[in-house]
Amino acid sequence: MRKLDYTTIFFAIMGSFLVLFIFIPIINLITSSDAGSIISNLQDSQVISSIFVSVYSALFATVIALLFGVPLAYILARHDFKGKGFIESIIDVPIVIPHTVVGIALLLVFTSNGIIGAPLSKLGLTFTDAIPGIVIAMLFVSSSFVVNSSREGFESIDPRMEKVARTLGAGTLRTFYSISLPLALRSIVVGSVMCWARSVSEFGAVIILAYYPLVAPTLIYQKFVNYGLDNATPVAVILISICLAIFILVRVLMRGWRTYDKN
Amino acid sequence: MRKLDYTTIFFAIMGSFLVLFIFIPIINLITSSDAGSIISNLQDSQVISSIFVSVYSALFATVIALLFGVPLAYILARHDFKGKGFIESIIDVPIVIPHTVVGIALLLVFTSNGIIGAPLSKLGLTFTDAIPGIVIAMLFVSSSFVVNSSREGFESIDPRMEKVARTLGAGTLRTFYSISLPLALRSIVVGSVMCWARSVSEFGAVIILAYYPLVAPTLIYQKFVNYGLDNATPVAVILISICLAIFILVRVLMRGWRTYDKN
Amino acid sequence: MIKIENLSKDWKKFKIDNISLEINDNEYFVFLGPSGSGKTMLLELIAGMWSPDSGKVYMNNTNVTYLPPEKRGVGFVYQNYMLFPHKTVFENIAFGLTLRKKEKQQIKIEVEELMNLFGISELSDRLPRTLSGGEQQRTALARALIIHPKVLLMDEPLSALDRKTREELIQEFRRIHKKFDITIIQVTHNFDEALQLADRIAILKKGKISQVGTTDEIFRHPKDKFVADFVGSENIINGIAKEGIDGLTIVDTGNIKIESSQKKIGDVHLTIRPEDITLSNENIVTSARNVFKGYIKEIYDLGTIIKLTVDVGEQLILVLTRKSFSDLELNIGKEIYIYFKATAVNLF
Amino acid sequence: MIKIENLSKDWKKFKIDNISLEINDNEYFVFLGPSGSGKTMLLELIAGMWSPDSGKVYMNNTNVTYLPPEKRGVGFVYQNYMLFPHKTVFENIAFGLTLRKKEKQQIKIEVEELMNLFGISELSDRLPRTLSGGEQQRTALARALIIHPKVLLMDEPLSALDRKTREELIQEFRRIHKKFDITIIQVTHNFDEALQLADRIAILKKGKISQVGTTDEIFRHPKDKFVADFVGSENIINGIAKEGIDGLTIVDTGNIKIESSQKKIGDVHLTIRPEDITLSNENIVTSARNVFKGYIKEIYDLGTIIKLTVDVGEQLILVLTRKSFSDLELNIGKEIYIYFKATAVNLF
Repeated sequence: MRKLDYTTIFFAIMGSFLVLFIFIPIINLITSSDAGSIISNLQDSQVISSIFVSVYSALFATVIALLFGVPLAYILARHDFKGKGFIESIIDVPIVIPHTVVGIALLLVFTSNGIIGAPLSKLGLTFTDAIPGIVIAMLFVSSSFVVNSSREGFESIDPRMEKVARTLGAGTLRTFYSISLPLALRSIVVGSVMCWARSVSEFGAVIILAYYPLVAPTLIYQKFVNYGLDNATPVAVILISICLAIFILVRVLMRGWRTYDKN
Repeated sequence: MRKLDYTTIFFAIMGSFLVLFIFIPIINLITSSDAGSIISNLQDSQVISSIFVSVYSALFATVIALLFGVPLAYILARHDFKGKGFIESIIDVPIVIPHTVVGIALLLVFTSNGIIGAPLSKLGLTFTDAIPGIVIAMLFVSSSFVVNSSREGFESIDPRMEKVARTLGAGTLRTFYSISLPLALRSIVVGSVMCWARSVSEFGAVIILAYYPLVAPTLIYQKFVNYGLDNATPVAVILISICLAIFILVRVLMRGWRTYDKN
Repeated sequence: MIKIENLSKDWKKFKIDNISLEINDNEYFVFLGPSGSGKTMLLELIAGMWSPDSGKVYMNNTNVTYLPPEKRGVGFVYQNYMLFPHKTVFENIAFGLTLRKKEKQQIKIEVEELMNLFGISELSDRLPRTLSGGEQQRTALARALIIHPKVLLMDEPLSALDRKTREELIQEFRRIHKKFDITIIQVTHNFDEALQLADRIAILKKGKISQVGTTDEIFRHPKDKFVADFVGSENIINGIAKEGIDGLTIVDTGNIKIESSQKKIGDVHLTIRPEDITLSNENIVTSARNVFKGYIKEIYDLGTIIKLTVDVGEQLILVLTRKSFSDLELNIGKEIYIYFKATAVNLF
Repeated sequence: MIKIENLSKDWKKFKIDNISLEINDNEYFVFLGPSGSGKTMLLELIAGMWSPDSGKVYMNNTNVTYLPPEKRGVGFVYQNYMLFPHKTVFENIAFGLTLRKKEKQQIKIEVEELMNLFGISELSDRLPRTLSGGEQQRTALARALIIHPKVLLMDEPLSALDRKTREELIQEFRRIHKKFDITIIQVTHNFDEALQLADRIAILKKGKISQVGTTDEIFRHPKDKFVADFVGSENIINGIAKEGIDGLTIVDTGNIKIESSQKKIGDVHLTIRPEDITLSNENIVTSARNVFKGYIKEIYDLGTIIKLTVDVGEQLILVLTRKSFSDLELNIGKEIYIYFKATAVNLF
């Protein structure tokens, strides 16, 4: 096609508005705080502990999502069954539920007299204002990333490759971990990182289940409400830097990941 | 393959934990409120107006996302250029930024003395504690749904089909709206609905830019903090019902949407 | 011996409809059919990759219908090779032995022996995506054969390859069949392939078997119009058959009368293979019962051979070599005579 | 007339490397090459779907190098039809006219005329996905022809079709070529197709043209080993050429001496088309300069024809019809004589 026709130029201009709309606030934020206030915040034990709670809880949520999500993804990729559409919907539905509604829904179930919270509280596991509460809030909003990305990974593997492995003497489980899992690993890792990042980003659901222990997004909100924008900004800069660093690291890693051409 | 081997059964059991973890809180929430309190909330003008603000602002954000996002998606689907990976990253990055950080970042730029807010405030457009603020918060977190889904739609159209249209006498723009757009419409609609739902669900970014006018998620939070769980639950039930209704409606519509087999 | 009894399976748009069949030990058996005829599913049913809706599969008189593929000891080769892309050629071939927990040294010996056999030793450490189609298919063959299966199943193993590699692999298949003391069942949509390789052929149509027989039986005596079309019988004519003299049948096509040595009465189709028709400039006397005068209507240059359409009342197609063609000085409109024997006329 | 001058384009793994070429008005021209030879890109460059890196394209002496496709007035037909899936057959064919803002009634008349021509009138209101491959390709042809292009470009238009439909469409192509007073440029990887359709053929290899010529020139006198391999010359032998008697060249292959009417000295390849070799049970006298005694080494039953490998010092392949094969009572190991003329020996 011609390289520069008017339609393409017009489309490019329209598109760049959206790109700038996202890009400018991020760059502006990162460059808005002076080094001094960032360093003093990095020495603030409340800031450090809130970031630690965020990172740690999100990691925990991701591990749980992997444990249950990868088998589910494999089932969805390989089997057709009645009610499959229903299960797919269930996995996707957290994206469209308002975050504070998620918090309310989880709180109702996981309080010490909720239908799941009650038996678990007898085992000494409490969710309100505790790390487990943060983890389940994160898990609820982010597990779909692991399931959907892993599923795409499994679906990109020709099932006939697994069938050949079977004829060579591998059982279902052996076929899964020696053929399917290694080939889908890249997609699973991508999904995990998105799951982790989405977990760190959650605020509405977490704040209802567990205002304390403070996660980083809650701390930023608290600082903003109590001391104003200037006070909240340095923490926001620190948190966005961590998120962007992870995001960029993953993109770079993924680009270098050895991909296998489909045969 | 054998229908019931142990691996499959084990995977299914693991997977169903995750499904139940999402399903139970939602069902529990929907069935937790009595009809009386829901009806009285539906007659509460504050509830109605907050839902209206949510729905209306989300719709507005979606229209803007479509206006700028669809051309961008088409460019990304059809052209290779330097910096393409960078632009793709920019579009995806809002997913991983914590919601309150988004709020801080947008507030810095869109206050009446921010780099974008200042010129616009002279035109009479204010963002803090106003509908425009809610809309940009929503747009920031949700526009990627429109871009990525539309792009997938365009990518599934064989470019050779557009090339044939060109040889028959259609210019680039004509080819776009008579061939590419109709064929990608399904994906664009799916992306729009996800964009709208994600907009409604946003809480952290909205609350920082505009606590008032109250959106529904903020109202739920306010009721929860001020009057407790029992008081917040009916509003949560109303909001989740709206979201689920839209979600189910779209799934049903999409299933009936006439799809064209790829040639 | 493989015995299939009333096998049925209906899944999405694929279907196997009550197939019964026996395949002998060490036979080279080919399923031939157009796409959508269910031939791949039939092969996968034999391998145990599906449960049939009904029916049974026996191998060596054992009912294996519900045995999973890993317990059947069959080798499988797909059209698109289906090599494990994250494993080297060596690891791909060794896979079956690794599962059997053989000693490393023993595995190395056996894999190298097979790589030698297929001339792929120097590819040992390469990943599949760096190989050509032919190299990949040789690796896939070696991978399937290393477990010494009694049965080798191949699903369109030549369709993704270019003409030259295809001909090389046809030689390999023949060699394997002799060397390995193995039953080979191959699926293809290409009749020429089947003709070059098969001991027996089964023609599949919409999940049912239309005809089973040796290549010659199917080639010369297609049982119905579908088979005749599929094996490329270009001269298919309708007519009414009556008893003739000398025990022959006379078919009246409306325009000409053709004699056949096969016995049939009433509405029939008849086929004559193009290469069974002789052409001459003069009306010479031969032993052929069918002689017609006509003219050349169309000439197709197919390179190695020339195809003619001759109008003798009915339009018949015949082929000759480029050499005969120029010796006879043929051109469009030229009057000629054609001859064919009554035994060359197949009725159905 | 289409004139291509020093055209080059390098994009991802595809490449066109300094191609110059002239295609005459009303010519049926075929680009023949293996996949990856850049033939589709060349066609798309002619259609204006790419900007070349360098070089020019002329149509009727006008430089169209930077004209967008919608201004070139060429028709394009792809292998996978590329019908607009959301439009009916009628709407697909009418598309070009609708763009030209013709009156509805006029469009209806023209579309129906073309649908009649291709025998697809009754499909008018159907969506493309409900059609067979042949029907889709006919629709695509009608869609391209309705704007009465001076040039029709076709990219592997027969590759996705089964044998029978392919032969039908070859007839259609011939008919269109005669009826529409049009230049057709077709791309294919299948030599038989080219042979049946082309006035001239260009052989492409890695973005360069290896040879251009009439079908006969390319078939009988391939210019190098690549072309010879590609057009299926199976008898390719190396040897040393010396001057012989009667103005002939003698090629010593090391095992036998072959005479050729072409003049060349030194290291050469020679090709002999299998159908140019005659076979006899006796040493009869003919005008053929090359006569060798040998034995039959291999027999391949290809259905319509039989292919033999004969060992006369060198191994030569020859073909004969099934009928000649049985008349001569041939079998493996049998001693026979082969003959071919010096003019049948191509040197390069």
